[in-house]
Amino acid sequence: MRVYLDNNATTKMDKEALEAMLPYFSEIYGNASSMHSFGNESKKAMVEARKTIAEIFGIETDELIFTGSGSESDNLAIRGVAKAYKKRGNHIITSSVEHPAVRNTCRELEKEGYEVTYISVDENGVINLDELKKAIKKETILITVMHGNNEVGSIQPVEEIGKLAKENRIVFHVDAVQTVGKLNIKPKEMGIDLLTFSGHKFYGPKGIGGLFIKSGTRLGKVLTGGGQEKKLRPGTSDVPGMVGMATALEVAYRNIDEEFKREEELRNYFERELLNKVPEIQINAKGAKRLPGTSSITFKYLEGESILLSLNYKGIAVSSGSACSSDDLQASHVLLAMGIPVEIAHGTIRFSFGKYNTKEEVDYVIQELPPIIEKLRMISPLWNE
Amino acid sequence: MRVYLDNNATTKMDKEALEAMLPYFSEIYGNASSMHSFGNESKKAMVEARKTIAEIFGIETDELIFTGSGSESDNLAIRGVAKAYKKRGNHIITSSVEHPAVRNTCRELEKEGYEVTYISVDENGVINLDELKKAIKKETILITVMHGNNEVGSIQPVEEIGKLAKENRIVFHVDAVQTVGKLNIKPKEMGIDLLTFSGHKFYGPKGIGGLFIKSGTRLGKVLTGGGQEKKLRPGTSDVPGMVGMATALEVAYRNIDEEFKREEELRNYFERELLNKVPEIQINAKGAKRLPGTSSITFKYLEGESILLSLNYKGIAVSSGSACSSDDLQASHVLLAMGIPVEIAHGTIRFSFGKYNTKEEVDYVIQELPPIIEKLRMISPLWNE
Amino acid sequence: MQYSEKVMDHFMNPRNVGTIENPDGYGKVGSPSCGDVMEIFLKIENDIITDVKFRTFGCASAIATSSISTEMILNKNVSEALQLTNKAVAEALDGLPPAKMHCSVLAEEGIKAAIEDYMGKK
Amino acid sequence: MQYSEKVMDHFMNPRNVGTIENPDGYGKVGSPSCGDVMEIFLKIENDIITDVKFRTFGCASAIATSSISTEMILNKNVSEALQLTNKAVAEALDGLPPAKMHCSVLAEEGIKAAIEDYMGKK
Ligand SMILES: Cc1ncc(COP(=O)(O)O)c(C=O)c1O
Ligand SMILES: Cc1ncc(COP(=O)(O)O)c(C=O)c1O
Ligand code: FES
Ligand code: FES
Repeated sequence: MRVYLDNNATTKMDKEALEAMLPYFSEIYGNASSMHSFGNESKKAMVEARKTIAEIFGIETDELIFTGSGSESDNLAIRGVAKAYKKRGNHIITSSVEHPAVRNTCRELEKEGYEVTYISVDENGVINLDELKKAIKKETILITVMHGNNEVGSIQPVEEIGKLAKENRIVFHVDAVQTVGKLNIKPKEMGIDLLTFSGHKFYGPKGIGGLFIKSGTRLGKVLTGGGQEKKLRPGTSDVPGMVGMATALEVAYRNIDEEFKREEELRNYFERELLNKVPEIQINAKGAKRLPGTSSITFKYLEGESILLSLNYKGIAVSSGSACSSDDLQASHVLLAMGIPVEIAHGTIRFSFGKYNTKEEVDYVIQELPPIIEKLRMISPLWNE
Repeated sequence: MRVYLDNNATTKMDKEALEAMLPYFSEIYGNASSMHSFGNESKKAMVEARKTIAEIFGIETDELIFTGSGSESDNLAIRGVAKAYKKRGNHIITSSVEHPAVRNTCRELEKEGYEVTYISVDENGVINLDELKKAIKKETILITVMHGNNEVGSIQPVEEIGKLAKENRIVFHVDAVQTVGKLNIKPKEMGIDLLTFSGHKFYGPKGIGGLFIKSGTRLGKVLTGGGQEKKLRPGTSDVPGMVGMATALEVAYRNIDEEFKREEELRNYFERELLNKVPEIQINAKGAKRLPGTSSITFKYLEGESILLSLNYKGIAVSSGSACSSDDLQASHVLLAMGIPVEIAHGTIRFSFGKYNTKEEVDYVIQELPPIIEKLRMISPLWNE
Repeated sequence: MQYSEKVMDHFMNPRNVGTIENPDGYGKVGSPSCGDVMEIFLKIENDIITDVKFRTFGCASAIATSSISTEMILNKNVSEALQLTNKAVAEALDGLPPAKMHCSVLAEEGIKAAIEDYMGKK
Repeated sequence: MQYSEKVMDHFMNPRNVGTIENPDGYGKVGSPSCGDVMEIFLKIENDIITDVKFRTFGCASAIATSSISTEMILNKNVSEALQLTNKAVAEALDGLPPAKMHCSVLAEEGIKAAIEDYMGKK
């Protein structure tokens, strides 16, 4: 049995979305900027895709641009505001649990002379609002806080941050890569000025992302070239990607509440069973409002990579917040920010459920996981010391 | 009959390339950075795609990164060098006939304090080498010159520029978006340090591009985030795009010389016939080494958009270098740089032939075009004044 | 750039194309280097425009606005014709793309120039 | 991160896991907060290692290197065992990913510590 429980990393494309994009590779292939009929057909599809997404978000079509990924949208939003509002100030507020696309971009801006405040989170991975409030100053030009955390699933109080941002006339960017397609999101009602999303996280294609830009929000350019996407994202329009992403979003929002509930129940069932069967584990961010399918579990006395590989041997795909499987061998900054001690952080595994996962699959994992943990703990000098 | 003669804008995807990429949407969909088997399958495909392309270019696999478009590669190359070599100097040399992705990026850098020299071209759209040689100074850190011109097809003497760059220890970037897949290109033998290409120009997918980075060439970051693509292009790997582009390139290089000849003959036949049938026209860049399928023709006394739309009415898709169909209503900087008077530049149409075009299609165009020109000239007050 | 059907109709089948020998009013506006030139010829009897011909160098929108405006002034009194605005012309064509609104000014100016020429001769 | 088959074999089926009561040599290296800890137990007769057990907290590479190095020193003279390098261990595993080479140092250090312990007691 093969069980894919890494839906926060990327997803299997939705069949309907894939079918919708297929004609745009070799049947309707014109350049959307061309004036002829081949171009017009492509342009029509692009306009339609933009409309579909705009309607779901309750925004105007000219408030939406397509980019090449969530990371690119994050960069454009953050660097774009930093550039455009430089004269007004040089202070940026973010959280301490952001995705590298936001975190490392803030770090870069620090090198360029911007000042960045990283707001702490509580033990559930939720940002400390009071601290954020106090961090606001005259020079603050941007607040950038993620919606759903990719590692532990905690959902940030973006509406409340939106209010603070509005009161203080600060641009508010939300990295909603993990929530678009899972939660109802109306950026304008939530006080959001910029919102990042990425196609492949909600069963759409890879290589395409989007950015909501509330009208009136100024952005400096990160990439320069042709006039596409309001001159903010030059390059020949990836029409198949746009169509695929828009269709995937449409499919996701067709029964978003039901699917939320279903995934949440599946996840809760998984956690209940695991707590019963495996001693000395800890469910992270359990006290927070969480993404429905995300379960971050710390297996004490173990190191994540060994669990990951053992599960993989049984056909089960998960990811680890472990230092040993990260590029830089650093323990997850998210877990550390939540106050989890570094030696326990090492033993953390993220199970992320998606729409294709079934109860049978969960039962299989519940059956395979306990002996793996037992065996690995037998090898561990920290177990039963 | 529908005839697509806008292959320089974008191309219809190759069937083999499309088929090769299809499994990577919903069968092999793992994140190439994940450690589990779903991720490994994707990673394998990515490694394979990189190898395919590296072999064709005769470069090492770690000298190649994937990006989201040709424009993005151009930006990364130019901005990247500007940033990394800032301490050494602030002078950049480019040509006056570059694509907006290069041209506007250079313009932006001028605003940021860099000095840019735009080398003129002759009446065939070929760069003046002597002028370039003289422009080199101690502060020159980058020469960025395109290989094949997208509007008129002229091919620049990149090997000779490469020699000059090497002699003067200047980084040399080549925008080869129009030549990759059409000409044999071995960047290292040609003295090139950075080479940009874009999938959709050679029957690959849209939304994916690449950049050859000769080992030892330093690049500052344009986008920041995860560790993908040597930390130079963060974001979840677009594996389907990579596979599609690599396969398209492989297909193109299978019979590249034959196809070059075939397109060139088709294009020459078209131009001969047109010269016979339509008076007062001018073939641009005719004296230059040209891309095989590109034909830029100026129809005197006419304005390009009207020709474009009339041809479109007959099912024929072309593009115009006309001011009236451009975003900013400015006449093509390429044609003006070649010394073509602005009033004639307006009447320029680009016919770009590709591998799917046939002699029958050309005959159809040859039959439909002359009466269109005649009719439009009847309306023109400049004709037979 | 998307044109209305009416624009495309007037562009593909422009009305009143041509010249008039010894016109009562003649106007030529625009310049080749700007990308648009319009030439207009009027036959006028008792201040009524009884015939009109035009030639235009320019984009589809320039040609279409020329064409429809000749229809709009034919059989009209010159003072009425002088009141034709580029906005009215654009509306008669079911609208023009924003970037192309300026092309419709050409027709308005051309007609004005031709009528002024006629007035001057009178 | 791709491991060789040999690494995966030693990780999935580690040899000599466990503890030895009253070992002649005992070593413990690494620290939990660094993400790796190795514990090694030696039974030694006449300077010959006659039994060895280990427990390791760490990644697959740390476990595999621990496992294979216990095999490599079993029935060896302690002075031979002292000469075991992390490079030799990595080679015996058909290589390790570059980022994981440092994990193999753990085994080398663990063995050294245990033998030193034995020497000290002697
Ligand atoms: C010469 C040249 N450079 C760069 C580009 C940009 O490529 P892309 O549209 O894939 O970003 C193009 C095509 O539009 C081109 O023709
Ligand atoms: C919260 C968050 N932000 C940004 C990204 C980046 O998205 P992408 O990989 O599509 O660039 C991801 C996913 O990797 C994410 O989970
Ligand atoms: S124990 Fe952490 S990388 Fe090996
Ligand atoms: S004549 Fe140039 S835009 Fe209309």
